[in-house]
Amino acid sequence: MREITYCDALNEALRQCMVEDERIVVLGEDIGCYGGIFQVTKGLLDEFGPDRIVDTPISEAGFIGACVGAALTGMRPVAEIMFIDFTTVCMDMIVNQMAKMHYMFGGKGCVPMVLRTNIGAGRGTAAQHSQSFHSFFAHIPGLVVAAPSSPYEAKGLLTEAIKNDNPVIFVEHKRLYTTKGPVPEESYRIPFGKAEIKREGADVTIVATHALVGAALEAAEEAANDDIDVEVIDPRTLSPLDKETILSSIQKTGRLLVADEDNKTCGFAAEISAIVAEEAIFYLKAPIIRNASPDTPVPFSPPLEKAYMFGKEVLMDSVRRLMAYA
Amino acid sequence: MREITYCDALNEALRQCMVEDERIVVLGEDIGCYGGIFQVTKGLLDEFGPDRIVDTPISEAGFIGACVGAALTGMRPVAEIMFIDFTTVCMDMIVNQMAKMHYMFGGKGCVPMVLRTNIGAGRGTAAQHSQSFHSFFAHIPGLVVAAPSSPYEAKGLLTEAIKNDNPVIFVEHKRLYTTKGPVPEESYRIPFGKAEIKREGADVTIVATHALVGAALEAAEEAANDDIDVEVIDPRTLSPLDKETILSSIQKTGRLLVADEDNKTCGFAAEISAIVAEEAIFYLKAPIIRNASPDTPVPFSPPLEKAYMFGKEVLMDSVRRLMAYA
Amino acid sequence: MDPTKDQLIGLYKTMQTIRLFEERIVDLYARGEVPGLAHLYIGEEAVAAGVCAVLTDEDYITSTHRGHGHVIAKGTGLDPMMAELFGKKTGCCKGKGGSMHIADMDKGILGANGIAGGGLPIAIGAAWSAKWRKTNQVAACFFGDDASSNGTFHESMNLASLHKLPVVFVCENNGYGISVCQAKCTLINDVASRAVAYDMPGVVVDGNNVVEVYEAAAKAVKRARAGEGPTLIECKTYRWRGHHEGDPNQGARYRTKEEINTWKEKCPIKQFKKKLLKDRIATKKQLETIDKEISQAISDAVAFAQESEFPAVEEMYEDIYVELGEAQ
Amino acid sequence: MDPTKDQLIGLYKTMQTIRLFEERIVDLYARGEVPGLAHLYIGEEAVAAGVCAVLTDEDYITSTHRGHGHVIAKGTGLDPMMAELFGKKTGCCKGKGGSMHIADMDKGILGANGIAGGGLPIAIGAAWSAKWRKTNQVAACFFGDDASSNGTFHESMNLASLHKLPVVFVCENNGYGISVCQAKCTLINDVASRAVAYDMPGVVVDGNNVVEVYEAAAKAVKRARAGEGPTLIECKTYRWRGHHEGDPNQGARYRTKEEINTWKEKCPIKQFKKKLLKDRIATKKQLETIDKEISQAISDAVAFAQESEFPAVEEMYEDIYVELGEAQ
Ligand SMILES: Cc1ncc(C[n+]2csc(CCOP(=O)(O)OP(=O)(O)O)c2C)c(N)n1
Ligand SMILES: Cc1ncc(C[n+]2csc(CCOP(=O)(O)OP(=O)(O)O)c2C)c(N)n1
Ligand SMILES: [Mg+2]
Ligand SMILES: [Mg+2]
Repeated sequence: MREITYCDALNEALRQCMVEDERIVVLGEDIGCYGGIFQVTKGLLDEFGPDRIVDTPISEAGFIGACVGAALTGMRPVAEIMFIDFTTVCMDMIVNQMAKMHYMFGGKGCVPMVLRTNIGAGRGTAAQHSQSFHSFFAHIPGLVVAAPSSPYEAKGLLTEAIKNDNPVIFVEHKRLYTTKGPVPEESYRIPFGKAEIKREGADVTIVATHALVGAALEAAEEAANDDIDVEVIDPRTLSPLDKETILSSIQKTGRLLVADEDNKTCGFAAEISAIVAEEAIFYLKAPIIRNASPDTPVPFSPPLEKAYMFGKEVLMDSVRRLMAYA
Repeated sequence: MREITYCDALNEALRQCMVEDERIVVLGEDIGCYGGIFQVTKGLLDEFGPDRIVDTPISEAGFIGACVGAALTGMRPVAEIMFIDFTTVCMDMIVNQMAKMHYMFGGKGCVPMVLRTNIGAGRGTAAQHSQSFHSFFAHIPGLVVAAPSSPYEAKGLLTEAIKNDNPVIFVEHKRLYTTKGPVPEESYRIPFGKAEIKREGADVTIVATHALVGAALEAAEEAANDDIDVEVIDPRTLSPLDKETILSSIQKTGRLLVADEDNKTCGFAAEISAIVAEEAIFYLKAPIIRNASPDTPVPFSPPLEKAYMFGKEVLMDSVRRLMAYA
Repeated sequence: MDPTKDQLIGLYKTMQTIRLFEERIVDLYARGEVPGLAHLYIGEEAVAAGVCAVLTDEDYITSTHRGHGHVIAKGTGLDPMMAELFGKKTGCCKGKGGSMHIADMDKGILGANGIAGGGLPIAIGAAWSAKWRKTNQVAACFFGDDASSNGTFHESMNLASLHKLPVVFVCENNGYGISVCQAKCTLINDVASRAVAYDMPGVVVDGNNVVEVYEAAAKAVKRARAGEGPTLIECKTYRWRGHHEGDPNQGARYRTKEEINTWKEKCPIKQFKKKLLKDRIATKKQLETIDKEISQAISDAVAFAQESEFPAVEEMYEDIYVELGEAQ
Repeated sequence: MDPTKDQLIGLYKTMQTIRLFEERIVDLYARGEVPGLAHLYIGEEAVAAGVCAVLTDEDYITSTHRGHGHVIAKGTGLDPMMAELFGKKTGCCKGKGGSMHIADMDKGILGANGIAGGGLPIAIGAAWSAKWRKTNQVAACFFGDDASSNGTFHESMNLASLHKLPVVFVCENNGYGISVCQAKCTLINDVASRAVAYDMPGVVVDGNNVVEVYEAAAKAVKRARAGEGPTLIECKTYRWRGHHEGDPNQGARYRTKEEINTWKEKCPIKQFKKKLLKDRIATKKQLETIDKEISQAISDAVAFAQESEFPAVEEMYEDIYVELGEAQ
């Protein structure tokens, strides 16, 4: 199959959906002639014109709220918030409006909109442009939270997000934009709430998100050299969450590592750990390890930022620690 | 000792600190002649005048940001956000400014301010006035998160919050405002990061927050009738968190129930569970149970809201389930 | 754009329905039948009545925490409204929303809103949607004087003017936030004067004069439908009661009896009634008949609400998400 | 309030220091020595220089993502600044902040800010603090034209005017957000015209004329210190380079070469140099000497930064909280 980047996969999903459905409009800062800060909307202005590809001023509460109002009334807006850090300036529109309207209105009216944004450190952009607090959105009932880990997931999940009637926080990952992978040309949807077992294994389960799925697969390869058989599960959506796939994996392996780039405290890794501690504890042969970002703001200085991040080596180390328990 | 309400305890802490230290100013909506929506600031306007007790318009980002700027430059502001739900309109000022400045500035400059707010359902105020997402603030490095469970804690923690040089999210609880308890008249500080064992016990550990501390103590009484010996731990601050007290309790009891009113998914209960699953799993005789609010917006209808909430009965039921494991 | 005779009678009916509805809530609230916070609209009826009279069922409104008046004026039935306030399953929101979240998608009511200033971005979105879908619909956006201090005011006004969105911003200036008077919120006298900052027309009207409100709204709606963009209308008015029922302060700590009484004399309904009689639009008897019918309808609504069932506890877990496969 | 001879020379020095500093960053960035996003100030030097010249060391500023100019003009040493951009332990923020978070509490610099519009509330807080502490300090708040669309603009302007806070709002209008031009952000031409919405004076100045900026700022600061409240000064200017170094678009997708060249001809430094020579404030030779000294200081700063050490990895975990017992 043809290989394209995560960025181009997202772009293709947007383009294909927009061709099909006139109700889709895209709003955000610099998404027009600039093509989006990470080039995800490249070319869309030329193809669909300024009525449907709308560059906005720095008014995130205004335009995210406008998307809520438009979605309620028959449109299907897709908004881009340049970095997840900036969702804080429109948090009321997300948490109190977008997420809750369907419920507060007693099931009448729905908010079929997508808020695209991205997480991740590693670009030297320090504490206000490198955060990963996607777990907060999983914490808020009413939101779908998608977390694509590869170009294939990027396209399929974004297509689903656009066609789905629920409000979706679509959390991309900065370092993945330029990674390549096989992506079908035709439009396809990856259903929400279905995890994917990226690799089967019998000894250790790694539940990984975003870029850490790739790191987990690398770790699994390396572990295989030591005869450790690692299973890698990508939840793909954090909410709804496919608990069953995770729980049955634990029944098999009895060892759990959760790898997620959000801060450790009260993050998504805590949730997976807590679910297993609540529902499958007696299958466990070892403590549950969380590999998450340290509870510090993201530092600027290159060596500190490097130390802040983690990948295959840290996961490998955790796998070995888990295997120390018979 | 004299008994006063949680509300009056907070009021007394504010008053005593303000008398002592001119740098303390209070900002918020309707905190002046109205005395605050829950009457916590009653009488302060008369005592300290409109320069120090400042009623603000509905400009939360503006005045919380102003508190950050004032705190950086020698003042010690205490702000009131009427309901935690409204922190969403000033979330950038909290998450990206207040929490991170000390770190981003390399340890130079500090932000000695307190943001008082409250959580909790039960007043028929539905989805936008009843939330409890305090865990999110514990998730953000750089913030202290205080969670007073009684009038005694209310006064001592607020005094500490005001005198401490760190930015504090001070999370009060709506249903506690009118509860009474013993409170010393003189000023005192409860240090951050020190949990309190509210009741010792050998069979089950309940880590409870806010109003659930009281519910846990009631459950413990009831359990005692069945010869179940419950230990109740009140963390008092969610961040910094006194892990040691919790872990040593688990080593003794081997059974953990976490009771917190935030939504279950990625909430504070998940964090406590995950810590224990990571650091003390082999002491556990039973799964870890989380009693938390359901993952739904808060419904308006009285019977639904009642079902949304939980107290002694639910905790008791969980305690019994835990005791089913030998 | 003068209202016709029928329209004038319509305005009276709407205002009186709001008034009598709210007065009934006072009573029901005191007797503990209505839970939560009921922010009443008594004294401000002319604003909702005047604005909604120039809107069609297809047009949209966004409302506020003080939303009963808007919802009644926009045409939601009293039965589902009252039932919602009681938290019953037959309520507009199946009892899940309550007073601060009443919505009625069939009537274009995109929700009361518990967040002061929260409705503005949603309103411009509905207007933008009408523009995208080329439907000629208009959105009217109600918000309070204090809500205009929220940053969403600025962002929404600017985006609406920039894209010439068919939206009418209606600032209900009753002089207070909860207890904080306008002079403690801003140095300016007229919120409408801020319209210049967005190159948008801004007008101040007597919010207790329903015909004045009607005419200003008619002009603004016409402008909006013609694709000429938004208008900001500021309606000067007053709330008679406390910020919400059960408010322990009931206004006494922050405003004088004299002030309240002055405004009661400017009662929008009393004034309008006088006019109707003087201009011989209606007779006293006709108006009395109308009043009686309204009272009856409200009593019926109360009975409906009282007899209705509460939602079953399991329903708490429904409507969080749209089920997959549900119609788009 | 005309600047003296010395002050004029000072203005030249400041502008030239910013220019040469930024030009050095262009080179260092291209060679991969400066990580992250460097948003350069070239072309806008007159704004920071003119405003900061009327401030004392005790006064405050809040800055933006494009902050190097403000920080230099307010008096931070080039060594710690350059070291910060390199992420070194000797940097103003021990390498933890980088370009977008440079702060210097000793000089009243309350931080560059990665959030567009984030600095406004912080600035009014600093001004409020000065008022509370009765210190006669002033806060100057820099922000971009696009940042003025953020709701924080509205909230901060209103609060500052309401409380007569000693703050000077300085809008650096360079005509663009990142790629979005002003006409796509708002219908109005002058951000300063929004001042009327807050009953505040608003002035437009040629942001490439350092004396004009200086004079407007001097007037505003005088007003602020006299307790008469805030002023909004809009400085029309232009950024020569892309939004940040390494910006793949470098401006080509959204603006023409002609536009860029027209503005280069209006170079604030070239213009001012001409004036200095014409008015015989300085000789060509004197200015050349100054330039050389600046170049040398920048080279020294680069050497300082290069020779400095990176922070140790453990330092990542420091400075999250103020340690208990640390001095207040
Ligand atoms: C963002 C936000 N802040 C604070 C509140 C609390 N609150 C509810 S109503 C109100 C006053 C609203 O005043 P105004 O907008 O003038 O409307 P009115 O009540 O006078 O109709 C306040 C402060 C809120 N609901 N939302
Ligand atoms: C709240 C927020 N939204 C978006 C951004 C991304 N962003 C960074 S700079 C910028 C443009 C800023 O334009 P302006 O305020 O005019 O300043 P300039 O870059 O022209 O100096 C944008 C959109 C941001 N930093 N913060
Ligand atoms: Mg009002
Ligand atoms: Mg600009």
